[in-house]
Amino acid sequence: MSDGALLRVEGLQGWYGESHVLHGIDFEVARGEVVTLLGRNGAGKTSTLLGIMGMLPRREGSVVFDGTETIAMNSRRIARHGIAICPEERGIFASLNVEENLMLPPRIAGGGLDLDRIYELFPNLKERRRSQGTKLSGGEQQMLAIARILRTGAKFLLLDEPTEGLAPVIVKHIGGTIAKLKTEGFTIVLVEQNFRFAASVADRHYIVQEGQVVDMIANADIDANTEKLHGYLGV
Amino acid sequence: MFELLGIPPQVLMGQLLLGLINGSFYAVLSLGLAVIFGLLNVINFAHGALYMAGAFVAWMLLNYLGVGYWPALILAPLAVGIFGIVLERTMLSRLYHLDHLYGLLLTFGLALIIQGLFRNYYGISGLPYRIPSALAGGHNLGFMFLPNYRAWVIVASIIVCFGTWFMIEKTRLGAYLRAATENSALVNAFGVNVPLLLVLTYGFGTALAGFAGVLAAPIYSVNPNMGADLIIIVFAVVVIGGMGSIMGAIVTGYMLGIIEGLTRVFYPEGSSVVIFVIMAIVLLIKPEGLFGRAA
Amino acid sequence: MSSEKTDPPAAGAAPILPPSTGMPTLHKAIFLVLLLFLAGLPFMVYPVFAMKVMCFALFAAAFNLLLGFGGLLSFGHAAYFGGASYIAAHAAKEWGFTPELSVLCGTAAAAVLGLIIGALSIRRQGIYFAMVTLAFAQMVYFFALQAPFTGGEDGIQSVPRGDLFGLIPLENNIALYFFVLAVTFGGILFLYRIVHSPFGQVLKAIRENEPRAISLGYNVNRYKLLVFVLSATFAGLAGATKSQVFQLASLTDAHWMMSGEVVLMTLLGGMGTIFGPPVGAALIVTMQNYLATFGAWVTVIQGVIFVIGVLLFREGIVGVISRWLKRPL
Amino acid sequence: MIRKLALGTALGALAAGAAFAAGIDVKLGVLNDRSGVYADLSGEGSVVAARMAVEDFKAKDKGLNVEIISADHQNKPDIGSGIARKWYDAEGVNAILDVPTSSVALAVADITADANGVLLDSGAGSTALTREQCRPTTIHWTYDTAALANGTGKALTEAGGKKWFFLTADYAFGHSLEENTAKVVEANGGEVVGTVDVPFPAQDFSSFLLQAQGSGADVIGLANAGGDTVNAIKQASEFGITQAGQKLAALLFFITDVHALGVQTAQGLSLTSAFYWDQNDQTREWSKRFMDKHGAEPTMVQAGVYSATMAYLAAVEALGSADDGKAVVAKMKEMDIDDPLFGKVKVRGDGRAVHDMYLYEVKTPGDSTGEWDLYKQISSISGDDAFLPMLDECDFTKK
Repeated sequence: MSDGALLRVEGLQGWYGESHVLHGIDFEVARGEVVTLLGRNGAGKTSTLLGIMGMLPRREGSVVFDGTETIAMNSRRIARHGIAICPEERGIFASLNVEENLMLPPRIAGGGLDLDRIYELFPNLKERRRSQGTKLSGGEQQMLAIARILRTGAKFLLLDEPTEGLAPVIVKHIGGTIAKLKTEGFTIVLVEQNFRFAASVADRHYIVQEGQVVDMIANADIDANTEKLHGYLGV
Repeated sequence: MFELLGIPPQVLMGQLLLGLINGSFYAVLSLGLAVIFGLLNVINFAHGALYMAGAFVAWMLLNYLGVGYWPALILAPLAVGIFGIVLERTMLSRLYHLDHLYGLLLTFGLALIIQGLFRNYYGISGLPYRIPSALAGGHNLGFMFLPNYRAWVIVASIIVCFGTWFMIEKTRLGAYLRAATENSALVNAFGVNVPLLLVLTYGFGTALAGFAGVLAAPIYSVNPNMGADLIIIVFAVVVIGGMGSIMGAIVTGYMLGIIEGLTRVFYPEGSSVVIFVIMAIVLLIKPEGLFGRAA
Repeated sequence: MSSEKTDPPAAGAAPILPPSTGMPTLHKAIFLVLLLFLAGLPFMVYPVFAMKVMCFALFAAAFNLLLGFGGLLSFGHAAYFGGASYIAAHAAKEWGFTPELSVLCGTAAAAVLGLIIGALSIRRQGIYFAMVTLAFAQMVYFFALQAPFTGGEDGIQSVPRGDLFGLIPLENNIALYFFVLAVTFGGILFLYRIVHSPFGQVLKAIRENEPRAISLGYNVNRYKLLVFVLSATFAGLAGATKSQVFQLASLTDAHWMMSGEVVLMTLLGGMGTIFGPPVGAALIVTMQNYLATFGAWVTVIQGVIFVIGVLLFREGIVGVISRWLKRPL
Repeated sequence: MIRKLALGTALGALAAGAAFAAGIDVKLGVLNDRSGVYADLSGEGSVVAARMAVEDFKAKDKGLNVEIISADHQNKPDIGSGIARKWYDAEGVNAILDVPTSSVALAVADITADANGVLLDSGAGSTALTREQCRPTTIHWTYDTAALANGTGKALTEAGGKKWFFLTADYAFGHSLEENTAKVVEANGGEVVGTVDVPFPAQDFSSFLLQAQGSGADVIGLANAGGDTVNAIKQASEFGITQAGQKLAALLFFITDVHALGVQTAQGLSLTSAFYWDQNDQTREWSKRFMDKHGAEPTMVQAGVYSATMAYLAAVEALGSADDGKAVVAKMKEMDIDDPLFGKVKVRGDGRAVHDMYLYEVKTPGDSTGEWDLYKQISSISGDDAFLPMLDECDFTKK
């Protein structure tokens, strides 16, 4: 697996100003995989995504994406290499309408979905294309946040808690979407609190504690490790 | 025929129109200030000095190169905008991660330098700049004589304000700007060149100041101090409209021009302070400004 | 626009002293050396110049109480400085008050003005607070321009220096100098006490985390108002004293450029430090004094210093020294 | 202190020694606006004029060691009085020259009286310098608001401009200029139909001009100065006010202002001045030398600095010392002065230098043959008609 890794993170450290949040994250993701980062609040999951994306004010270590070391790059260049993020709390822009939000991230590679295809996948968005982005329901906003990075042509997606605060039926829909993306060849790193949801979509799970990866559990082994997982997550 | 507080309606009409003309300058200047503040979070205290520089560049184009008013209307803002870009790249961009205050102080220092240099080389009494011949003369509107040039000022400012509004609210580039105003880190992480947006925005904002300067050159004395006191008035306009609100800056600019104009009729001595009285009232009642989103 | 961004900056690198009853030895030593130096100063330099420096030092220190320790950027402090200078000049000239009473009168006026403006302004934050204070200061300026007793453009001129306590004539520059020294040095010491009192600690807590201070049960607005009034009062004391030194109250003192100048002095010296603002004031006043012969170049030179200061020495002179020494100054 | 004293004594001894060998030490301070609105009409040009006076007086040959220093008072009374005080107290200045801006001049006049120096004011306009605040050490050389009113105000009223409307800069100088002119207008059978107080400084005068236009006045009196006047005239022309028959009276107007406006806009304006470079051979010769050094024609203020300095040096030479300011001024009041630029000048007991004033009109573009060929003389006004009569309590020659 390690030779085919699309992303390899080694010894990633990160800081917000004075506070040291990542203390050496190590993990890797193979092409076509869906991987989750699990952990308690404040363990450093979101910071890890931001670290990969180059959005932390300061980071050290190694983040190799598709054979390229990106640790010295800024987030704009990293994005141009084919990584797209769907941030925590979705990052929908209030001053843009739905379509403007959709069109915002520039295309960085061929093969992105075009607008018609996106509206086909998410018909709600088409109906409300002229509405202000933040006037949508939470579920619609989440769809919008995922949809807009599908347009860019990036094949590697970072999704930060896409199910947070959403109704079960919508969570299910999102699960379906992720599964579909996987079949279309997308590679996805998912930060999740919702362990059940994670188990339904992911191939492997990394456990993050206090800014470090402390364990990895393959989805196939998950039933055997329920106790351990509960211990990590404090369920 | 009725009279309002002893002022005949014709006179009032005339004064309203004059207020609108002054408001045109406020609108263009405060628009530039608001655009810059919106995206860069910088209170551009050099705005008045750049307005002055715009007028001077127009004068220099005419006197050194023989370039007339119409080309200067494009070239002078361009020159001022490029100067702004240099300032942004070399200095301002180092301050974005800091508090507003530092941007304000830096640009205040820059304003002193720019004004001081022009004062040293061109003296203080001002330089003549003629109204372009196509706009000389005027029309009698019945209630007042409206010089053609003043009419042009209104038209030009409305075109520029509307154009800027359209660009920001209705175009792709404008969507980048609005999004970057809300969350520039995320926009950058989508692969949009935010630093480039910032520098272009500053360049554009300063070019607007330069444009206002060229507009002003034929009617006001072109002198190094012409922007010095204007800056705090224009800044007050931006605050009243709502910091960073494009529409707020434009509408408030015209509106305050008119209010100031009326004050000049009823209480001329007070016309220099009326804007601040309004600013105090607005901030105490509606702190985010008339058109601002609540923070 | 997020709320952190609109808050005035925290006090740079210089940490605040822990609350203590006594003054640390270093500060005691500095104050003592300073006092000795100032006592000898009028025999070395031109006394009126030295007095001007001291008045601005107190002004900057008063402003710093609000900005550096209260975290509130006022852009209208000229109102108290200039307002007090007018009242003090008027009291001395028209009512024949003795110098100390005139100064007291001006200071009291500044306190009242500070109370009114402060009560209206402190509910606003960041840049909005700065703009409200600017707006009120513009109104004070307008009043100074229009009111019959202020003499408009001429200001109040030929203010008699009078006899201190009705006894000691201040006509002599040296006598006046020691009066000014007592007032300004005393003022700065008093400000120092305020900063290092329990009140100063609460201010620090508010500046660093206002919501937490509220949750701890502090009436934040009352503290803010109090620090605002104190700052205005001492700014007034400085302005009133200046009017006695120059025998003049003029529009310059109330103009918005004066509000800008005091921000500059404070930042140049080191915001949130004890000794920084007076150092900044001394530097700016000296610069204006010695550069006066350069004519129009003064503004250029001043601008360059601004720019360099903002780009390279944001902590201010004393802030940088304090970091080197790893001791708060 | 001891060191300083010792140094001072040593220097004093040195200076005294030098004085015996080479004559009298005189230190002149040119205090004016070098960066603000009056920088062009006074500023460096006044320093140039003072230096020319020292040269032309042949001070060195007559045993006078004259040193000239200068500073910027920024039009602020506190800055100006600070500098003046320092000059007298710490730098041994004997006389202060120029001092435009009335508020600063009045402050400096007081300090000068206290220090027993001499104030040779050329730049300021306030009549208070020789009236309400007259001092035995003040000489007011070039012009004052009354003279301007008596020149422009009287001429225009007599020429049929009976109804006046004033645009007054809303500060002391503007009000005093308005008041003086209004008196002259009324004394000559005119009336004031309205005034508007314009905040100072202002850029846009259109609103006020419109009020003036609506008032039906024959003459719009501009009781302001510098950039304000320039802007007001520029805009009056734009709004067709002068074309419609109303006359503008720029009550205080300098050649640098006319130059800034250009004859196209300024043509036909009446103005009062004590000096114009193209008046006679002597003024032309002097102005040419001035032009070579300074790059612009001299204003009446700069010419006044020259001529006041000449008279001052003559008085110092006659007295043999510059130390007692009061005595030097008294001496100047005794002298009969025949000045190359101002002609016959008499310094009155109150310190008012009385000389002829002139009424000019700005030439039309057709008449103007060069960049600085700007004025046409209409009449001359004798000094006694131009300036206010002396107040008894201000006649220091009687005391």
